[in-house]
Amino acid sequence: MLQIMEGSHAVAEAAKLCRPEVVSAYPITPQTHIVERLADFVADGELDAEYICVESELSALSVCLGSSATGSRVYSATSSQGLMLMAEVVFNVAGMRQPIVMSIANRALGAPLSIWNDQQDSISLRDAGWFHLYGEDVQEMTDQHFIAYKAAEQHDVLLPGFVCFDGFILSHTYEPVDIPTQEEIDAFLPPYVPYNKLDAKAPLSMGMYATPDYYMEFRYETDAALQRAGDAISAAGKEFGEMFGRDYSTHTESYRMDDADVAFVALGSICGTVKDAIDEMRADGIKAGLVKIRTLRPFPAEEIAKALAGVPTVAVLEKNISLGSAMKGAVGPEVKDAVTGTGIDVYSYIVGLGGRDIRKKDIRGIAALAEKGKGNMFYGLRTEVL
Amino acid sequence: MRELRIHGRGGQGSVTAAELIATAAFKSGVYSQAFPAFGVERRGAPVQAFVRFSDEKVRLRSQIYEPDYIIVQDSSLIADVDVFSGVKEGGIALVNTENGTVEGVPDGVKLITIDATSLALEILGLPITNTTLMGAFAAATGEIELKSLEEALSERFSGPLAEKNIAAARRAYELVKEGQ
Amino acid sequence: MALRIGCAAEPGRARDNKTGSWRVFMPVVDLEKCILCGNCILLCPETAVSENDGQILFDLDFCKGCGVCARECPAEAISMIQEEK
Amino acid sequence: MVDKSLELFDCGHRACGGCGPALLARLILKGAGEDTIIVASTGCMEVFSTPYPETAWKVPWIHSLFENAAAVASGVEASLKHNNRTEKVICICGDGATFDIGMLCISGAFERGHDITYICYDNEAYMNTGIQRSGATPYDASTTTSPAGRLSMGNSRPKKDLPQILNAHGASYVATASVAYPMDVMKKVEKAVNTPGACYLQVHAPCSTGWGFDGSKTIEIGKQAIECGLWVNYEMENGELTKAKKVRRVPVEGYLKAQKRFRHLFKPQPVTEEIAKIQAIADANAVKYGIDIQLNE
Repeated sequence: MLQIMEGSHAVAEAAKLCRPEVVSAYPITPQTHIVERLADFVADGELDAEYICVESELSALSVCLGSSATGSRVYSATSSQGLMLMAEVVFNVAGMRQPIVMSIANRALGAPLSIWNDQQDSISLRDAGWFHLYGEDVQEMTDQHFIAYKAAEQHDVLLPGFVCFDGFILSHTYEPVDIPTQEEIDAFLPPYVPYNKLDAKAPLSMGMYATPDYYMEFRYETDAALQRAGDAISAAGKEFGEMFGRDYSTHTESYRMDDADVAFVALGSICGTVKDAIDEMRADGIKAGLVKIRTLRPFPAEEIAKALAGVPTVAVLEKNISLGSAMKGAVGPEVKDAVTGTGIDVYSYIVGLGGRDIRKKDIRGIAALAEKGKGNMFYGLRTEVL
Repeated sequence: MRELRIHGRGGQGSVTAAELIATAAFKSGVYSQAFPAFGVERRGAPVQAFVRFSDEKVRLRSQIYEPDYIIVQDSSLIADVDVFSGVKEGGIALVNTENGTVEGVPDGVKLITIDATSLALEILGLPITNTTLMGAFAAATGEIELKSLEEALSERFSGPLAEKNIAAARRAYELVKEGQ
Repeated sequence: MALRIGCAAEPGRARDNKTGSWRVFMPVVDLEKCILCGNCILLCPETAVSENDGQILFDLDFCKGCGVCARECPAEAISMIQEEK
Repeated sequence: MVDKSLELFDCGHRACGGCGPALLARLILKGAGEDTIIVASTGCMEVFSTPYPETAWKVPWIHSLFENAAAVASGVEASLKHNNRTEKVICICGDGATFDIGMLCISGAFERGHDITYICYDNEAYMNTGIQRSGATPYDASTTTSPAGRLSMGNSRPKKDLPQILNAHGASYVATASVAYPMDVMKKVEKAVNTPGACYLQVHAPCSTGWGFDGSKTIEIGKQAIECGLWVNYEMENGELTKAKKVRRVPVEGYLKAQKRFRHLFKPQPVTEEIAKIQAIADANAVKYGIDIQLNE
């Protein structure tokens, strides 16, 4: 049943429905409403979980790691600087193959300090071994939590996942969302069955160190598991669709891509604005389309190549910057690589950093630049202050 | 799609107003979306919040530059902020003011004034104008039904506080209806 | 052997590493002097000393020859001797 | 009860001969028993005991990072608590992981009061990376990052009083021990794991390689530290000092002379004013903890 709710509260509801045994997080804007709501749930007896208030994000994810290794399903949420403070643990959790799900309310990284949205935080950790899901609206980001746990906990995956959504733009927006019931989620997401756990009845050493004789093989295994996570996400997304009518069996979503002359590729909430802009452009005779990436890791290269086949020009909208790189954006080179040899022109456009608003007219402007072959650039710079 | 921009000051409940209007609109049967102009503003600083109403799912995420409606929670803001910026022709500006006169309203924009502060003081005992203005907005625009607004208020507040806020919203609704 | 997920292992495998090969000096106990106090057993960093039926036994697969047992033996019953390998 | 015959730390680990921390690992598990989960930090003990796939640990053991053992242990404890499990949770971490890089996580875990025992094996420097100074390195000890030299007498700062810091967190049991007194270590471990809440145990664990003495002398050096008053074995319960090991104190010279890390205090000639400063540290310890055996006792 649809109800209207703040994005953060919908995420908190989703986390609660997944029945985590331990929740540990450290408050950071714009993630705070999620963890405050979860604290309420625990305080009111609506969620039977240990809620551990920690002194830093480093500890938040470390607590989750400890609990996960002991056999519990766990949950955390963070953003921006918090994710950076966790970074060492982020890599560690993936290497230790703990299926932790963490919400990321995407926010820019300092300096300069910015509390506003872009996706630099999660994108900076795209190589850490977690799968990355990006939601376009409150419904999608809510649903992705259920899918994330289901995929993460498969024994042929056993990897953690980020569920990313744009800070403020989605976390603080009220909009209609369908929150499944506990019975429905219990049917979709069975109790967590750990593959390994700390247990005095069956001692095991976890997180040992590997010499050069083994290290590469462990990294190989983690990469292979992350590739398998793609299939697990699809399978969970398909099953979710069958149960709830919202299908997430694909890692991308194509919007008006038939006969498109220019295709946008984007992640997250900007996709909604892009869809509205495409409708207007189409009405004016400009054949534009969108390939929305829902799963950034594992990177759905084949799916993207298929979606973009036959489109002459691709504009990747990047709410991140890979400082010093040739294309400037982090996602552009991967899209370009996915369509290599096809003659498709791929350009990155750096937009919306640090909360800069993105309007339909900006999307049109970028399409015009791409068709002229101008790209790999910032869009919307206030040149008057430079 | 219709769009509302709310101008207020930190602490006046602009964000809550946006949320409750969106909630009431949703209960009235339309898709709605509410969000604040995310900032670091402290109490007293000018703030904005936004609401979209549509018969279809709202996808657009940009801020609102050409609103159909604005609510100005405090007429003193008019000197600080260009509250009328971009308001569409035929749009409605709902302004809280004691004396009923407002400078700078663009041509083609319908001005509706209400002394929400006095009303709130009288009914709530506090100068918190947002619920009063919600009632006035319902009457001025027809975007939300009074019944849905009352429902939204009773979900957000409880007990006597809910009753008082509903009374304030209803009273403002009636005043604006009478004035039309 | 397949890699254990997450770089984990069950106990027992440390014994694959026969640290006795590190040894230069070897402990030898003089049973006449030994008072079976168990100090050498308790203080061995290698868990390589045990007692069986009134005899102190050194597990030469693992004894690194550090000599803590000899030095801490209150009866001075243990001597460290150069080992011929 | 302490079971001296219980062996839960296996042969085959790669510690140096005569390793104080390796002996301590054995003693801790004898004191704690098999219903125990160990959380390790990165460090010398972690490296010598768990090269994949050769683990020396016969109880469940987990290592995550250098600085986060106390937080990982908090999570382990939370999970156990949620599932009504009975295992005891023990952190075993070096002094670098404890005094320096792990302080944030330790402070958080103690403030939250998790039912864990945090044991620092204190060998007074970063041994794993090659004997660099830590907050636990004693005054004037020469390490690779606090070397003695023409203008340096070694480490210029006294050892941080970490037990007092954790005492100030409200820990119900804070104690120090030394591998030189194994029964005392085992008893204190047993007491700590059976005391509810976060407990701290700091154990002097001489490192022959880092301190510069023959591996056979590990116990002897540990005893000398106690006998001169530079290390004090004591217990604090609910904030109060309840017990301290009394000694007939000897001058600090003997302890210092026995280790290469203090050699610069004696060669080419004794630096009497520096030795006097170290003696003053021992004297202050003696007063603070009341460890001197009086002649009439």
